[in-house]
Amino acid sequence: MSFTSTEMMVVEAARHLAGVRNCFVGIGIPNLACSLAKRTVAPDLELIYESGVVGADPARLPLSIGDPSLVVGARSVTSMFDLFSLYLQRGLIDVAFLGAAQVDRNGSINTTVLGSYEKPEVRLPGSGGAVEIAINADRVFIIVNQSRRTFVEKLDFVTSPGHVGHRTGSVGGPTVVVTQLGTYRFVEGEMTLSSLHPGVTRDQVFDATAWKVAVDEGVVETDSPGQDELLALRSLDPDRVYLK
Amino acid sequence: MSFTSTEMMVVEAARHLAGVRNCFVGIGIPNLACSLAKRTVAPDLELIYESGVVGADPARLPLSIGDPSLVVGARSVTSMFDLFSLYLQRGLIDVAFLGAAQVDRNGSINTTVLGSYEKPEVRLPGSGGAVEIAINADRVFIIVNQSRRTFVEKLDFVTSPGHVGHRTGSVGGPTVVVTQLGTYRFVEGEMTLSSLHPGVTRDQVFDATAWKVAVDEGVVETDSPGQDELLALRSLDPDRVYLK
Amino acid sequence: MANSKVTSMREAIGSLVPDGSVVSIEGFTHLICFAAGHELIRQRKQDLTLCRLTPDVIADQLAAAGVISGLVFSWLGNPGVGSLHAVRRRIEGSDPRPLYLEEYSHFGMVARYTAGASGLPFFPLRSYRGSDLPRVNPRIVEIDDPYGGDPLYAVPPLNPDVSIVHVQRASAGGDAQVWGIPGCQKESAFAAGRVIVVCEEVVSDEVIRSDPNRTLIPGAIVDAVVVAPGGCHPSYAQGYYDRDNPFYLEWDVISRDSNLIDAWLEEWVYALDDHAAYRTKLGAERWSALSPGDAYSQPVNYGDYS
Amino acid sequence: MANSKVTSMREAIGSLVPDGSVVSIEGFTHLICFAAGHELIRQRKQDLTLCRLTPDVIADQLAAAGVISGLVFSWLGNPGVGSLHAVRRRIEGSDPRPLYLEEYSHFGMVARYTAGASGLPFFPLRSYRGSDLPRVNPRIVEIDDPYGGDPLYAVPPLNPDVSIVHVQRASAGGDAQVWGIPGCQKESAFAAGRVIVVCEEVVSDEVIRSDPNRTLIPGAIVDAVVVAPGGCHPSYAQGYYDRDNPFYLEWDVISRDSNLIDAWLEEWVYALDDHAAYRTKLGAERWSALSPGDAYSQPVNYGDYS
Repeated sequence: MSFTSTEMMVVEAARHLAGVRNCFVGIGIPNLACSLAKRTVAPDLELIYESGVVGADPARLPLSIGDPSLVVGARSVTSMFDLFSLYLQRGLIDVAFLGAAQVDRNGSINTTVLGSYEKPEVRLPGSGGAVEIAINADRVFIIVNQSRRTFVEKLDFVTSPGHVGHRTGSVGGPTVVVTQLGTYRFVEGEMTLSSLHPGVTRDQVFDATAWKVAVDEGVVETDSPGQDELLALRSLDPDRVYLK
Repeated sequence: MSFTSTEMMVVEAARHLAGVRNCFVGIGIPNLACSLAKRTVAPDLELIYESGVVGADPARLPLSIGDPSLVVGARSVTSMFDLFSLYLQRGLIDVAFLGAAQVDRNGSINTTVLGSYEKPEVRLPGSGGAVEIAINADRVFIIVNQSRRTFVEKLDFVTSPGHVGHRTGSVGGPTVVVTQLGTYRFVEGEMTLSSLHPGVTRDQVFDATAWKVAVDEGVVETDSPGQDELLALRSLDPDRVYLK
Repeated sequence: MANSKVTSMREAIGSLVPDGSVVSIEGFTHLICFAAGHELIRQRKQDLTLCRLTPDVIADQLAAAGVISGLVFSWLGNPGVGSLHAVRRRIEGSDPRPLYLEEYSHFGMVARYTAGASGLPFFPLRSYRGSDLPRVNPRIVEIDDPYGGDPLYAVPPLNPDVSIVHVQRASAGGDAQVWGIPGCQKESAFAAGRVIVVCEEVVSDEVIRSDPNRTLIPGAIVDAVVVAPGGCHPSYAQGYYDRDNPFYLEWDVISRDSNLIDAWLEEWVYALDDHAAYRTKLGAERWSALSPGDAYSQPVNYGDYS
Repeated sequence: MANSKVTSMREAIGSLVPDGSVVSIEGFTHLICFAAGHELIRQRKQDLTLCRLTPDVIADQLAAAGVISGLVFSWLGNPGVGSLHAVRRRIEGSDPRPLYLEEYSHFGMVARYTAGASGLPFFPLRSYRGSDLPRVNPRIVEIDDPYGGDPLYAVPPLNPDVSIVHVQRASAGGDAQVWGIPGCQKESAFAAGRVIVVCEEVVSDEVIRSDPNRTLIPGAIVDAVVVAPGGCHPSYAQGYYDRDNPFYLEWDVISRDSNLIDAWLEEWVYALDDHAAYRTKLGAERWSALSPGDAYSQPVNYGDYS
């Protein structure tokens, strides 16, 4: 079966959720990845949303992190204070997904501004919950479209820290980055290419990265999406709202 | 109508609730005083309990601050965190009642131990919420049976502070003490006899106080309980559980 | 009913929100009180500071109408769609006027409301380390753990002059019950100097008192109760109506052009007397398309102890 | 049902509460899990530290049985009746052994659980100034306001090894719903390393999921679910049974004499297999006298958005 690069990203992200108990879900691609994982590698995966929804079981594809269909039939719906305090800061979150307008080699993320903070060229949404998610989730998965505009040498603004000085050893921080080109892990805090998606060359990766990106010695080709994965995914988003 | 000294205390305490919007209620005498006030001088008085019950409307005489009849039909029932944070510490409480095993001339209260803390002669219940109530309620009413054992020169232990150094001016602190002998106000932080209950002499007060108690120049005789007050009160506690 | 606080939106906004006020309008993804936002615009309020975790279309409308001069926030955008173009024009180009920003994260904003609601002078949280946010917002400060652990951060209390809180049902006295996503409706109410409760429907005291655990806001802290069914459109109210997604997409087009915004505001706000007129103008068909089916909670038994 | 955590009290206490544990049993005035307390006694647990705002008759029983060696608390007494005589003998006379006390106020205990539940290294509060409590408990410390206001106090997090939480209804997976007085059931559960949920009844996932705002504790943090109807006697469970006031008065007599306590423990705990036997022994008449009538909450409509 043929597949798009977005489908490859979602399928690859979902695979990394094998064995994960719960996931702090963002809307769009992360939501698809988590829903796919529930149907494949992680049937008991508990979906948690920053809106306060715990154990959602949505009857339709949610269009926002606070979609009413996430609430109906959820296990628990709680205040944001409780969600950020009792779940996130308490250390109960296994995996959280973050997106990025810019990401650097340490997995730090900018979602605040392009240009200077005081006089931005582009005002981006800001942190939302990203900075505390980056600091308190056990593991962070970053999903981002890779280009020299997004994989930058230096962030215009550090919204959410990656593997920077204060992190001790392997505790916390981003562990996986999935782009349309490949998958990255962190080796001593540096983003390192661990697999190339089918048909993608190393040069494509280098061309789409503003720094000289590290490549794992054992870099492999990402497994193509299986038919079961693709069918399950497409049933989740039949109108291809996010699978453009 | 004849009346007991306990009835005099309750009626007198209730009168001081005229115009008060809400009251942090303890069980027993304070509960009777508040319930009586609702039927006389403060019909809109909102009863708030440290158990988290706001706007109780009990169908029977409650036997504890968490009586199930306080919950049924209440306006709101909330966690203790919310009650102490959002109501008490936020400064929403107009009046709170406190009891005491010992009280001193500044209205500081001991409910912790008689004797030393480390080897007490009598271990008392402790603070409960009293210390934060004493500090955060707008006004504190103390109801206590007066004797040289309770009206002491020096507390064995300061559980809840009265008018001590840190209080600036008239903000906070106990404002009224009602005993079976009389009613006291605080003048420059010192407990001062403001009215003597009917039939009580100054000497009785002096005999029942371990320090030389101040007497207001305009000290008066407390009004006897009116028939309406007594009938309303007795209907609240027909079995005389608290009106012994 | 004794002590009714029910009034019109016009009266509530007119008397409780003077120019220059710091105003909180929360509601996370649902219960966003557009009806109050429109009345602020209709009354041509000036120089308001809007406190809101997620300034979205409501903030774009208030910014375009010149009602707000600043935002205290943690995420701004048209959720699921893209940018707030009017807000961006003011931030990026001071067009037509600058917009003052005081920026936190979601947890930071929630912690600020919680401190404000609790009478605390600050709230501690584990966030911000390694982020540039404390550099651009000096009110986010590092603090020590008094027990010798790692330092953490603090944010100051947020005490809006007035909080406008949309809820599903309230008594005439202002006791308010919410279900679905509570967001920080409770904290923003307790933190505020004045509270306007806007509800989908007024219910009897008996309904409220049949389930006191559901009461998020007690009438004691409420200054006015406004009945505005549908008042969250285009956002939603759990159990009452769905989010109007096409509107958010339309707004992306409107918001790119200040002339289109002006025309929209004229047609949908200034030209209308109140939110009831807006509701009527939207039309029965649109409301019908947004109506969910029924899904009732199973009751609980509080017990009759009389 | 998938992932059922339902087990017996014997198994839950046996496997999750080793000797020496720090154990929280909360429940403010109701939902006090005497059934778990009795099982701790029956299994002759040793050297437990009991965390509880209000050590009442349950603490007196645990103290008399030699199960607990310490209390972390804020108010001790037989509520509405008087003293805990077994506890007092241990404190005042080390009779038969001393009892270690770590003493706070209610707000201090609640703040400790909240810090523990929130992953915070301390919790700030406005209390204690002018009180002798910080003098006798050095863990209550003064802290500065980082914004320059008056200093306040802090308490450290409380993270029990295990929390035993009585609730009205739970799913087999441990999602627990409570109504009436919530106390600090939620905070003590999130703060704990392990959680035992004890419920009046197990209900289907569908019941829980019909009202997700009512869920106080998610199954994800629960290690065991024990079904123990009547398990709070002589305290109460809102909607299920009333407080057994005569028992509290009887206990005042029993508790004054250690021989009477021993006899009571023998008859009502050691000689019985489990709480079901205790329930039976109390008798239908006594349970009937404690049964309230019905007072159901009015339902809310979450809406069907499928």
